[in-house]
Amino acid sequence: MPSDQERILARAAREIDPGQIVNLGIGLPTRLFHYLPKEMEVLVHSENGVLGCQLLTEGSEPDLEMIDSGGAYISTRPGASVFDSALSFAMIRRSRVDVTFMGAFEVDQQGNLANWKIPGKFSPGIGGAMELAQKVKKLVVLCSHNDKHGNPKILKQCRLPLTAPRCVSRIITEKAVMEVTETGLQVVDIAEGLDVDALRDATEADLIIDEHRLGRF
Amino acid sequence: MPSDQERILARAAREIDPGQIVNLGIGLPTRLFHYLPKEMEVLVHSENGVLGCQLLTEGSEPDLEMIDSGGAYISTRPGASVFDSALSFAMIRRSRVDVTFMGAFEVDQQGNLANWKIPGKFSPGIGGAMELAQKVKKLVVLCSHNDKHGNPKILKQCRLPLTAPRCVSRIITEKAVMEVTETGLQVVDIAEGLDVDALRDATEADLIIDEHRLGRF
Amino acid sequence: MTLINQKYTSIEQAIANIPSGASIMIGGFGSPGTPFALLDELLAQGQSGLTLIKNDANEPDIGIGRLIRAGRVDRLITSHIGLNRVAIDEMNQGRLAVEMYPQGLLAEKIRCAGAGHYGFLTDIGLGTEIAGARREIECEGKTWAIEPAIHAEFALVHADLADEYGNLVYRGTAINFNPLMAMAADHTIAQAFQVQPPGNLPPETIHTPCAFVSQVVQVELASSEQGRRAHAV
Amino acid sequence: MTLINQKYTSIEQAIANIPSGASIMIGGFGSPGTPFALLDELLAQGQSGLTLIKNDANEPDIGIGRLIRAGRVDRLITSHIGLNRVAIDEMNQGRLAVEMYPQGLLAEKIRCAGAGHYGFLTDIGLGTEIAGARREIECEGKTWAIEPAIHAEFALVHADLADEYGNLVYRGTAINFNPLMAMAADHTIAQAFQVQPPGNLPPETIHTPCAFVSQVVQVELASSEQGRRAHAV
Repeated sequence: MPSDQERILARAAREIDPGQIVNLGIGLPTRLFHYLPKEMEVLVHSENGVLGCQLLTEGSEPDLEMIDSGGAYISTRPGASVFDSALSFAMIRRSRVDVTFMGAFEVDQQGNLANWKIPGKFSPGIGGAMELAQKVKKLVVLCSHNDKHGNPKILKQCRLPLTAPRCVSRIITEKAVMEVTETGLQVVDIAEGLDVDALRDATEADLIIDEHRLGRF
Repeated sequence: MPSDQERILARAAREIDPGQIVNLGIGLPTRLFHYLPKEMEVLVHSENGVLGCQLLTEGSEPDLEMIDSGGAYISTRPGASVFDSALSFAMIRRSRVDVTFMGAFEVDQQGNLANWKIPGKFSPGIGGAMELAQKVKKLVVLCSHNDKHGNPKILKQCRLPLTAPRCVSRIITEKAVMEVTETGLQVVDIAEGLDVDALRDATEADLIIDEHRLGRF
Repeated sequence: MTLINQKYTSIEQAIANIPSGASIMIGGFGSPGTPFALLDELLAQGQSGLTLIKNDANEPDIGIGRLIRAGRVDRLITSHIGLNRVAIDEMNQGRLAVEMYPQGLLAEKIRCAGAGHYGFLTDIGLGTEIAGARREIECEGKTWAIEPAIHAEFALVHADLADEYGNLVYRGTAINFNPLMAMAADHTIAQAFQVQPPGNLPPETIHTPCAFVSQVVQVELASSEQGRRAHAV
Repeated sequence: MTLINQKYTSIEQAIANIPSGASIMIGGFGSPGTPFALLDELLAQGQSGLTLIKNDANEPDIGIGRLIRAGRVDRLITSHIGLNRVAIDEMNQGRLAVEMYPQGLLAEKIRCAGAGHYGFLTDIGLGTEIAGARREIECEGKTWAIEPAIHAEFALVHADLADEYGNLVYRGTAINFNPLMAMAADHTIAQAFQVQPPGNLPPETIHTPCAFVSQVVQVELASSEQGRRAHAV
């Protein structure tokens, strides 16, 4: 049986189509690398200035000048390019990245996202998250459904400072896949073995659920 | 005996020091190429996107992708670089070009320059002249002292639309070399065989002349 | 955006995406960097009522000069058209609307669109007649002019080398406006003398990453011979 | 500006030009592109009261982390300092003034200075808490924030290759902020693993033309080994 994170990642990989340009946020989203078939023509963008990252082959000597935005050594695949930080963010602001995956502290049913600051506790700076959140057409949040104390992270309204307003397309947790729509948070898939009431109990946001069209993952 | 233009060009070449970055405007200034010793370490900037132009060696086949801003085929010297137009003008606006030479329709004793438009007669667009005039630290105007009808081009106040206000450092004509100073137009050199009264007669601008310190060229 | 594995196409298909009335950025400063083959195909396909954005107007019988002469261009945003007497005549006759900017401001206005901004604040042109037409604001005790970005629906650019994903490498002074325009248009069509399989171009040498290119076509060297005749050596 | 034939110098001389209290841009995103050798020399020479502008704070024992730990930095303009607990502590204790921007805005603010503008107009950050601190204006019916350019007196940059005139070629993800900062500072000092005679670098491969570089020094590969230890492979 897959772990919660494996379940999230395996489902998230299905959001990527061949030929797309993809950005993987720091943390859990970076592990999506392992779920992309090596022969799949996808270019992974990293905001420090590279398009076409791939995992370093095990045992190979790293190039000290090649890292991703999380600081891990990487290599590149055919068709890759490297560039300065202004061009890298021009690519983001011009919506040339097709899909980005990010973690979240909180996300709400309007598609607001908070993932960079907990006032008084954690404020290392926003890095590239704000521009990615605001400008990439499809933002998929990957996070645990609840925090380590069991509190809901999928809220009616974010309480923490926002990374960007109304920016989230989809949320994938170990419990559900939810689409942000005009009318609210629509559950697309629910985890194998979980029932709808248990999902609602674990969630603060209002969920729109059409049981006839609900997928399992 | 040198022609008027040869006299201007030979004198103008003395304004360039080894190690400098130089821009040569279209027309007469472009011919300064012929007055720079080939071994002299000078990088000629052309605003279409090249630093380190040099004349094409006679008889050699031109590279179709290498022209200067006047449209002439060029080659490059060791240490040359090519770049896009945004970077080329960043170099100009950041005052990284040490000296630029330009022609003039009119120039005046405040250092105002008009060299791009004659309303109703000639207005092909300003090209790169405005930014060069405004931002290069040393702008040397190379022009005939009078127009083809004998009217003065060195004026008390420009009448044509300005390329840039108060931008000219020096004016070199076949009759004189004039420095724009806080107090007015100071004659530095006067042409061999010309007397001061004849120079004043040919000039509308007020000229400051200290006969004891006057050079000849 | 076009998927990276669907960008390499024929010149006919690439240009057929452009409708009449489109706004189109055209690379090039003089002949180098002008996408002659794409322009000739545009002439052949017959689109009209175009708005072109190009540093210059080429010369009457090459590049956009041919489109202007054929009456296919309504509006031209440019820096200098001194080498094209036909364009000057068309402008003076009122048949071609011409909007002119200092060259570096034109480059920056295009670059600004490519960077995803609304505009920038400059001191270029203060104290000249171009100042009057612009909105100005005070910042830190000085006056600055607002220069809005210039976008376009399409860009036609010329590269030396490309790969099938649309990564582009320019050469010599053919770089000029091409990388700026590739970023500023919604849909960028690139021509290149060689289109290679992905992986052939070293990552550091790529001037325009494929993310900014919608379609890439391979063209014969000969198409640029048109430009050659126009220049005195 | 330094003459092109007087740029190649020793690291001691290059860094000795920097006074205490200077504002200094430092290239690098994490370790790649960080000019470790120049920073170590700055640490050795003792300048203090510095304002640094860098994407991140490196880690406590390398790069600008060592300068911060030594109390030599008064102010840091940055995007993210999450990998440097010492910098976070110094900030929280009030000993280090930290000004943070979203990464792409930081890059553009620096690029904007390098392009010679006052600032640019953006919609990034509207509707977030960073919006409150900025001046906004209406253009064409929408709200835009004014982001002023960030200048500095000095920039320290790392290149892979250079020539004696100061032309620079970067490699891999060590490009990042380096070319932007080289243009934005009044006085740019570059380190490179190899400094070659002029003419060795093909003109199209040069990322930063020598016009933007005041001094260039050659450094040993080893200085960047510092960065290596900090990264998990």
